[in-house]
Amino acid sequence: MAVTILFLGPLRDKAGEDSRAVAAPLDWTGLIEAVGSEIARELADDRVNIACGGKVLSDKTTLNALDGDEVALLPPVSGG
Amino acid sequence: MAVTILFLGPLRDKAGEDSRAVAAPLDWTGLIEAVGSEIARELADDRVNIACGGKVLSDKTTLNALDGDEVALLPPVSGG
Amino acid sequence: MAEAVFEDIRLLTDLFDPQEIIRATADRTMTKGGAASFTGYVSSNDGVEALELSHYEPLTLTGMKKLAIAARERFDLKAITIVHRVGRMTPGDPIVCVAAASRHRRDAINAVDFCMDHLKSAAWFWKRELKHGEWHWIEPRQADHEDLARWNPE
Amino acid sequence: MAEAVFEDIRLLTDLFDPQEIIRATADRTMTKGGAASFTGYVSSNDGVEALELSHYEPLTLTGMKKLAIAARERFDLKAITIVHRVGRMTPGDPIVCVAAASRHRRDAINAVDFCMDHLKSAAWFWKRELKHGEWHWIEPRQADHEDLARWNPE
Repeated sequence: MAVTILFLGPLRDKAGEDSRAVAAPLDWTGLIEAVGSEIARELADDRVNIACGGKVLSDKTTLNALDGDEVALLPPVSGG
Repeated sequence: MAVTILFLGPLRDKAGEDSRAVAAPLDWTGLIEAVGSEIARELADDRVNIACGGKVLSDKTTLNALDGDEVALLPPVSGG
Repeated sequence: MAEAVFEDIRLLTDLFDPQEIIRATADRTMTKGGAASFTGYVSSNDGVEALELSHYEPLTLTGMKKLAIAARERFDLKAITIVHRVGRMTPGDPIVCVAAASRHRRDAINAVDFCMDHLKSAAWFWKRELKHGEWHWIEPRQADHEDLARWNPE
Repeated sequence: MAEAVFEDIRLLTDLFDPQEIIRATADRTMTKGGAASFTGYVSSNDGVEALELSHYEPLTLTGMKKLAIAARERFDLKAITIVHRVGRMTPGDPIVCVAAASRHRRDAINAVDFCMDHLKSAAWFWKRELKHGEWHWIEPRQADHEDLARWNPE
């Protein structure tokens, strides 16, 4: 098994795919390398959150995804 | 014709009738005399208003009801 | 803008359906935004068997219409509805329904809140409850004045 | 007290009737008080042809349930309902309906206001609009943060 990275909302368009499977384990540095430079720039934005295993991380740089985990990249929600 | 005094809400029970016809014209002193001492005591309460000809008087002591006018005695409205 | 606002102000002596009123208020908006509502029901607390609401007709509907105008001036509304029962009701019956539609959520919610707080000073209603076979007038309460004071911070 | 509260928290992929939801919320109260509601509709402003709402399922419903609990802790409620559409909608469709019932009018209205302000931080929704055949993501807006700040005056 592996770690599944999920691209949500507008990030899906930027990634060009819904999800990507990468090797486990996955930490913050590994994530940045795995997603490519455009998504990496988005992740640097404080308003972009990360959920791992269904929980939003209070500090996304502490990411430590294990085999089978889903890592969701959550851009800021839409207004209105 | 005459002036009709209307007893509304709880004042209806205290007056024992819905309305009473009295001779026109009717001013504040005349009203006090016409309604009896129990209702007169109620009228002294600032929260009891008077409408004449469908308009609430900002100063009820300026009452000047003419022939055909309806004088409504308005106790404070119920809470809740 | 004011002329495009849908307004429905009514005093009813018979049972009404709040859902029809809320739906009609929301439907009358040309481009949808949101609709807020509040419906008050006759309580069965403390063994209330019936509620009777009396009013002074020459003032009541006029007062409610003025209140709707005040709400339209204060908030950006597309529709405002104020419906009030009078006469005798039983527990569970709706007494009052205020609904407001607006492009802006806050305006719709605040207009409902504003109208509910002002209803008692805009219209003249007296209520009495039937408990154990006896009618009791419901007293005024201080909180009503505090409700009004919320809208005039000065 | 908390166990007697009726709670209905749902994510729906199909069209729903806000009136049924408001009615059910009001009906579940044992002794009637009042029911407040807000329903948001898909706007047809600026030539919007469709709206698509995506979400992250493991967080959304959990977030909505936590929000209902927060509302119950903060206000004296007898019923709280939060229903949200996801997927593709057309102008005029209801997107969200929040309804609250309470013995106290202010609690019912404030609970609706509170839930609407907190929905966006409790659940994760991303919206895009179809205009002239092209999809456009709707940006976040500053006012949402101000809406939240209303509930924490310190």
